Amino acid sequence: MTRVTVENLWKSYGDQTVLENINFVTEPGSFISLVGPSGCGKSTFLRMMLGDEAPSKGRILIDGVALEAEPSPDRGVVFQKYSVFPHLTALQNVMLGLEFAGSPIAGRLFGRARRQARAASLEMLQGVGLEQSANKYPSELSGGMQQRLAIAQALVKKPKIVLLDEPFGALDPGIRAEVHEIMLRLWREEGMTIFMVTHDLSEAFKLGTRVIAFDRRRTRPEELKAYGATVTFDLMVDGKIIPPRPETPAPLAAAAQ
Amino acid sequence: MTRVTVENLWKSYGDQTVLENINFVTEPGSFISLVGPSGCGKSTFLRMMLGDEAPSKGRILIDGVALEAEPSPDRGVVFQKYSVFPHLTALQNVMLGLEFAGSPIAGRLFGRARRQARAASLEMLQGVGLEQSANKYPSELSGGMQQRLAIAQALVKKPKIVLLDEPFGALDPGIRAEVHEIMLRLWREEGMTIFMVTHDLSEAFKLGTRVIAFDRRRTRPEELKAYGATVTFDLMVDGKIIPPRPETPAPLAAAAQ
Amino acid sequence: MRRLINRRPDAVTQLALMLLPFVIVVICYMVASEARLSENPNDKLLPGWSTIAAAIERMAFLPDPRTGNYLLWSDTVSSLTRLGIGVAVATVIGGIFGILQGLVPYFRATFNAFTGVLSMIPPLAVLPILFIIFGLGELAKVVLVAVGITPFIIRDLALRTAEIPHEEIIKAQTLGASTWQIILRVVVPQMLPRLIDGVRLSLGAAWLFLIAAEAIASDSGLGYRIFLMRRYLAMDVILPYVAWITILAFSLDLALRLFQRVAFRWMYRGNGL
Amino acid sequence: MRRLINRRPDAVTQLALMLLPFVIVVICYMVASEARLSENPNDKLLPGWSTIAAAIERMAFLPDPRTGNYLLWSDTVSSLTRLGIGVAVATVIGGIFGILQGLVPYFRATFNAFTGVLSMIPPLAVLPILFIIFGLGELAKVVLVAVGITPFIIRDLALRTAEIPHEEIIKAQTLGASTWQIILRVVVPQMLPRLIDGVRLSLGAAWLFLIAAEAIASDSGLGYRIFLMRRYLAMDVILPYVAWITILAFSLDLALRLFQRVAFRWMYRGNGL
Amino acid sequence: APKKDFKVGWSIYVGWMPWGYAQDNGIVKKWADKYGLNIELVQFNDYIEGINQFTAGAYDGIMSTNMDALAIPSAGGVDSTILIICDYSNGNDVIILKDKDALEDIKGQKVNLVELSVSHYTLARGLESVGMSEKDVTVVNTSDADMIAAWGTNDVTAMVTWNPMAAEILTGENANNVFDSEKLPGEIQDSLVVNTKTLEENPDFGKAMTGIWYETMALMSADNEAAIAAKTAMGTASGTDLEGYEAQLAATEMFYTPQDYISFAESDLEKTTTFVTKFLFDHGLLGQDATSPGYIGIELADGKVVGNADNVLLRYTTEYAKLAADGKL
Ligand SMILES: Nc1ncnc2c1ncn2[C@@H]1O[C@H](COP(=O)(O)OP(=O)(O)OP(=O)(O)O)[C@@H](O)[C@H]1O
Ligand SMILES: Nc1ncnc2c1ncn2[C@@H]1O[C@H](COP(=O)(O)OP(=O)(O)OP(=O)(O)O)[C@@H](O)[C@H]1O
Ligand SMILES: [Mg+2]
Ligand SMILES: [Mg+2]
Repeated sequence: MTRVTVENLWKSYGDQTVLENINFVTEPGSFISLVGPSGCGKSTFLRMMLGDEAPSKGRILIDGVALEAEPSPDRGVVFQKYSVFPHLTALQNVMLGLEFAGSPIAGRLFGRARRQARAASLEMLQGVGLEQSANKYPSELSGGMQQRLAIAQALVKKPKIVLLDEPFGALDPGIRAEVHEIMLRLWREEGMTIFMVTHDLSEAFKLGTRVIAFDRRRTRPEELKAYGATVTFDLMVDGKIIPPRPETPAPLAAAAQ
Repeated sequence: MTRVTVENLWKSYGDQTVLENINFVTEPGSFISLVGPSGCGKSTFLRMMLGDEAPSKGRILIDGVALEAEPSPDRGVVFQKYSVFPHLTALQNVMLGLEFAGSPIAGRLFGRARRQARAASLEMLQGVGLEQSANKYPSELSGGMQQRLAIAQALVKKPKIVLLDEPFGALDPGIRAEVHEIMLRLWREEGMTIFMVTHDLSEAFKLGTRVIAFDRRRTRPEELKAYGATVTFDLMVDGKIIPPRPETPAPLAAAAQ
Repeated sequence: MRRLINRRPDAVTQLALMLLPFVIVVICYMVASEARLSENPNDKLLPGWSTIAAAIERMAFLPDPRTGNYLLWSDTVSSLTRLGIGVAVATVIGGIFGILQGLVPYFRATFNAFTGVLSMIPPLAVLPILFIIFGLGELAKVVLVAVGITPFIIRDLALRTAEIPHEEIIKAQTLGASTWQIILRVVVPQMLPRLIDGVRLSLGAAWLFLIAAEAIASDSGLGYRIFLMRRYLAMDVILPYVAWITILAFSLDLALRLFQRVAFRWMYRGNGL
Repeated sequence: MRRLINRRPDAVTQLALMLLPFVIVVICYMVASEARLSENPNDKLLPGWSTIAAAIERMAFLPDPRTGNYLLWSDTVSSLTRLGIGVAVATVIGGIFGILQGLVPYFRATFNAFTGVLSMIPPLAVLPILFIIFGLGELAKVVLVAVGITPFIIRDLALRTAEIPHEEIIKAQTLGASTWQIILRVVVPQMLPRLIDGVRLSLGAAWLFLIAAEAIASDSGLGYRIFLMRRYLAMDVILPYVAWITILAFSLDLALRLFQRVAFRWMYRGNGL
Repeated sequence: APKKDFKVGWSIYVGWMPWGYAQDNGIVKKWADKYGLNIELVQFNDYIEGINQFTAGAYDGIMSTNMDALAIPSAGGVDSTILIICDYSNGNDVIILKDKDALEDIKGQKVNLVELSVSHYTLARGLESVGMSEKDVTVVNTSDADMIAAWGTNDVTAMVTWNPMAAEILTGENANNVFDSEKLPGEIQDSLVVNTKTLEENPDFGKAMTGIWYETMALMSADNEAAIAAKTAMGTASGTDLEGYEAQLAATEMFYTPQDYISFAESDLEKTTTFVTKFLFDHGLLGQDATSPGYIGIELADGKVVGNADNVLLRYTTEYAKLAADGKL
C-alpha cells in the first residue's frame, strides 16, 4: 500500500508559473480525481508524478522516499491518446511490459517464460473484456477498446500508482460507463493508488474517493504570469457520489490528515 | 422559411448498407438534433444533405425542390474540426463568403464593397463574441472560439439550412454552454432550419425542437451488411428539455405530421 | 453544371485520359523523327522505330560478339548490384543514425549539425575525392550511391523518429523499458516502414549517382553504356536504355511499396474505428 | 543513473558535441595531408592549409590574369543565376501542376501517371536530347535544372494538396466558392509554404543537375570550375569551391526557411490552444 | 616482400585499344605469369580520372598523353616515366568549323573543346600557325562525351575534338577540317606512363608491359586473318566497327615495333617538348611555383635534360624497348 506526499510543489516554465505551492498526502489505496480548468496544470502535475518533468521547487515522496526522476514501472500511466503501441497486437501490447522485465537484451521472451507471460496477459485482457480481440492491432479496435487495452497494459505490471490523464474523454457515454466499472473493479482488486485527471465532474465524483481541484486564485491579467494554480478544493468522497460544491473549498489542512 | 423532406432515403457503400429507408419532413424553422451510435450514418446523412454524397435511393427535397447535387451557399455547415481556414484571420474567415459572392474572378473585394463586407463581418463576429479577436489566426484561438468563428462564418451567408456535425464535441462544459446560448439566439433571430449531430443526449434535448435517432434495427452479425440504420425514434421537444426515453420510440408516422 | 472540382471521370474516361499524354509524346516523337529522317536518313538523334527495334534486339537478345554476353542483361545485373548494395548500405547506416539522432539527445547534439552540413555537399563535386579514396572498382560506385543518399535518409528518419508521440516513449518507460529496449521494441518496428519511405524517396537520387559513377569509371552497367553510346550519339541504344531504367526504377518503387504493405500490416489494418 | 534517452546535454556540452565531428574531420584531414606532403611536397591530392589559402586568395581576391575577372565571384554569379532561374521555373510549373493535380479529378486522371513516369527518368541520361532541343547555351542548363526537379515538386505538391481536409473544400463551397475561387483563396495560400518546402527538398538535386550541366558545356560557373580543375587534380581549388557550394546551399535553405516564417505567419502563430 | 600486384589504367582511344584486346585475349596474363606478377588492366570511362588516380598513387601505370603526364603527375610531384610511346596523333585531333573552310575564319567564334586537353593544345598551335592567339576566340569547355550531340546544336560553330568523335562529325556536310594534328607530327604522344620509383624497384613490371605491348602490336600489324579479327574486336570495343577503326588508325602513327619507337624517342624531341611546356606554363598548369616553362625538368631518352635539371619529374626511356628489340624479354 502506497502513500503519496506532495510537499510545497511549484512548477514554472521560464517566468510563467504554472503550479504554485501544492501540498497534500494521500491515504494508501486512494482513487484521486484531479479536476480544474483547461491549462491549469493537471497534466503538468501528472508529468511530475511520472518523473518526466522535474518540479521547480518542492518534492513528491512515495512512501516517504523521493520519487525516481524518470518514469519507472512502479508508476503506470494511461493517456487520452497514443497510449498503446500501434505496431503490436492487443496481446503483444500487454505482454510488452513482461518481456521488458524478463529479457533485458532481446526485449523478447521465448519458450516457457513466454508462455507464462502470454497466459498472464491473456488473463489481463480477459479482465478488460478483450480476450476476443487479442490478435487485433489497435487501429482495428474502437476507442473504448483501445483505452481498455491501455489499462490492461499498464496494470499487468502491477504498479503501485496509476496515473490517468483524461483517459475516458474520447469515449461515448455508454462505453464510458462500462470502462468505469472495469476500472473500479481492477482498482479494488489490486489495491493501488490512482490519480485520474478528468474534465467531467460527475465522473470525478463517481470514481474518486477524493476529488482535488486545481485553479488559479488570482486571475487579473497582470498577475497571470507570476501566480500559478494551486489546490482550490479538496473533498473526501467516501465511495459514494456527492455532487460538486465548488463554492465551499475544504481547507488544505483537512485533506492532509 | 424552409421545409426539408426526406423521402425513402437509402445509402450504401459497395454492398454495405449504411442508411435504410429514412423518411421525415421538417417544419420550417426547426432545430433538429440527430443522435445515434457511432458509425450509424449520421455524418453520411449530413453529407447527403450537403450534396457531397449522392443517395443510393430516394431523395431529399428542400421546399419541394430536389436539392442541388453539390454544396451551395443555401446550406451552411460547421464541422467538428477543420471548419475554419487556418491561413485567414477571424475577420478574413467571415468575410470570405461575402467576397466569393461579390468577386467571381479575383475572389477579393476592394473599396466600398470591401468596407461593407467588413462591417457586416465585424457585426457577425460581435454576435459570437469574437470582436476582440478579429485579427487573430485560428491557431491563436481556443477550441471554443474556433467553433464560434465557424458559426459566424457559416451564418454570414444567411443559409436556409445549417448543418452541424458534432460541433461542440471538443469543448469543455463551461464553454459549451456559452456557445449553446449563442447558437440558440442566432437560430431564433435568423429563422433558419438547423440539423445538428451530437453524441450528447442532454445537448440534443436542450437545443433541438425535435430529436431524431438513427440506429440499426437488426444487429445479428450476418445481417450487418445488408441492413442499415434507420429512424428508431423521433420526438418533438417543444423548446423544453425532456429527458431521453429510448425505450419508447415514437412511431415514424407521428413525426411526419 | 457542377463545379469542375466535383466532377469525376468514369473508369473508361480515366484510362483514356491517363494514356493521353503518353500518346501525345509518342506522336510528337514520331513526327519529329520523321521530319529529321526525311532530311537526313542517317540522322542519329531521333531514330525510327525499326532502328530502335534493331538496337533492342542487338543489345538484349543477341550475344555481344566480343564478350559473348547479352549486353542489356549484363549491364542491368551490374547496375542493379551496385545500386542494391549502395542503397542497402545507406539504409542500414541511415536507419541507425536516423533513429539514434531522433531519439537520443546526446547523439542528436553531436550529429545533427554534421549530417545537416553533409547533406548540403553536392556529391558530384566531391566525386574526384571519393574516387581517390575508394579507388575505381565497384567499391567507389557503391560508395558514391551510399554517400549520396545517406544524409537524406538520416535526416528524414531522424525527423520521423522525433515525431513518435512522446506519450509512447513515456509509456514504454513506465513498462520498465531501458533505452535499448525502447529502440528495439518500440522505435525500430515503427520506423522500418518510414525508413522504406525514405529509401523510396531517395531512389531517384541513387540512380543519378549510379549513372554518374558509371560514367566515369566502369566497364559495364546501364550508365556506362549510355555514356559510351553518347560519344557516338547512338540514340537508338540510349532511348531503350533510358526507358529500361525508367521501368526498373518504377518496379523497384512498386516492389518497396508492396513489401511495406505485406510486412507492416499494422499500418494498413482498420482505420481507427 | 537515468536512461540515456532522458539525459540532455547542457548548452556548453551541446556546443562542444556539435563541433566534435567537424573537428575530427579537420584533424583527420590534417594528419592525412601532413603524411602525404611529407612524402611528396608537391602532392596535389590533400594540399596543406597554406596552399589552400593561396588558392582562395587567387580565386576570390585577385583578378584572373586572362580575363580580369575575380573567378570565384563570377563563377558564383553564373551558377546562382542558372540555379535561380531553373528553380523559379520549376517552382511555377510545379506549383500550377501540383495544385491542379491534387485538386481537380480530371486533371489528376490525365497527368498523375505521366508525372509519375517522368519523375523516374534519370535526366542525366537524356541530356543529349535536351542539348539538341535547347542548344548548348544558358538555356540548356536552366532547362536541365528545371526538368530535373519539376516532377518531384509536382508530385510532392499534389500529395500535399490532396491532404487539405475535405471539410475545408466543402466549407468553401457552402460559402459559394467556384473552383477558381477555391484555388485562389483556399488552396494556393495554404500550398505556398508547402511549395517552399518542396523547393527546399529539391534544392540538393537542383545543385546536382546544375553541376552536371556545367560539367558538360560551359565557360563559367562553380561546377565548370570544379570539373576543369579536376583535370589537373587541383584540390587546393576544388576543396574551397566545394565548401563554398555547401555554404551557398545552406544559406539558400536558410533564406527559404526564414522567408516562410515571415511570409506565412499563420503557420507559426499560437499552437492551437 | 617485393611487389607482385600491379594495376594499370587505360581508356578508350584508338592507340590504346590493343591494351584492352591484350587483356581479353590472355596476352597480359601470359606475360605477367612469365615474370611471376599479377597485372590488372583497368578501363577508365573517364580518361582524366585515370590520370588522377595514377597521380594519387592508386595505379602503377596509366595511358596518358605526354602533355597530361607533365601537367598532372609531374606537376603534382610524382616522378613519372614514359615507358612506351604507343603512337602519336597524326590527324586524330581536329579543328572543325561549321560552314567555313579556313582556319582564319575561327576569329571571334566560340570554340567548344575539352579545356586544357590536347584539343586545347591543338587549338593553341593552330592559332599560332596563322598568327592568332587564344585571345581571338572564346573557349567553351565541353565534355568529350557530348561533342557529337553538341555539334548538332545551332550554338556550336567551331569545335576541337579527337577521333572517333571528329570522324563522326566530319561526315556531316557542313563540317570542315581546317587544321589537324597531321601538321603537328610527334607533338601529341600517347604513351604508357609509369611511376619511376615503381619501375626502378620492379624492372620486371616494365619488361612485362613492354612484352605485352609488342606482342599485341605484332599480332595486329600482321597481314592476316588474326590481325583482322583483332582489329575488329578493338573496333567493336571502342563502339565502332572494323572500317571505322581502320579509319581512325589512318590518322594515327602507331609504333608497331620497338625499333619505330626507339628511333622516334631518340630523335630530337627537345623542340616538341618546348612547345608543350610553353603551352602548359601559359595556362598555369605547371603548378603555382612554376616560374618558367622549364620549371619541370624532362629527361630525354638519351639522358639529356630539357629545363630544370634539379627538378626532373618526367623521363623518357627506351631501355625496355631495346630489350624487346633484342628479343631479351
Ligand atoms: N513544455 C512546456 N513549456 C512551456 N509551457 C508549458 C509546457 N507544458 C505546459 N505548459 C503550460 O503549462 C500550463 C499547464 O499545462 P497543462 O497541459 O498541464 O494543463 P492541463 O491542466 O493539463 O490542461 P488541459 O485540461 O487542457 O489538458 C499551460 O499554460 C501550458 O501552456
Ligand atoms: N466513403 C466511404 N466509403 C465506405 N464506407 C464509408 C464511407 N464513409 C462512411 N462509411 C461507412 O459508413 C458508416 C457510417 O459512417 P458515418 O461517418 O456516417 O457515421 P457517424 O454516424 O457519423 O459516426 P460517428 O458518430 O462516429 O461520427 C460507417 O460504417 C463507415 O465506415
Ligand atoms: Mg492536460
Ligand atoms: Mg460522424
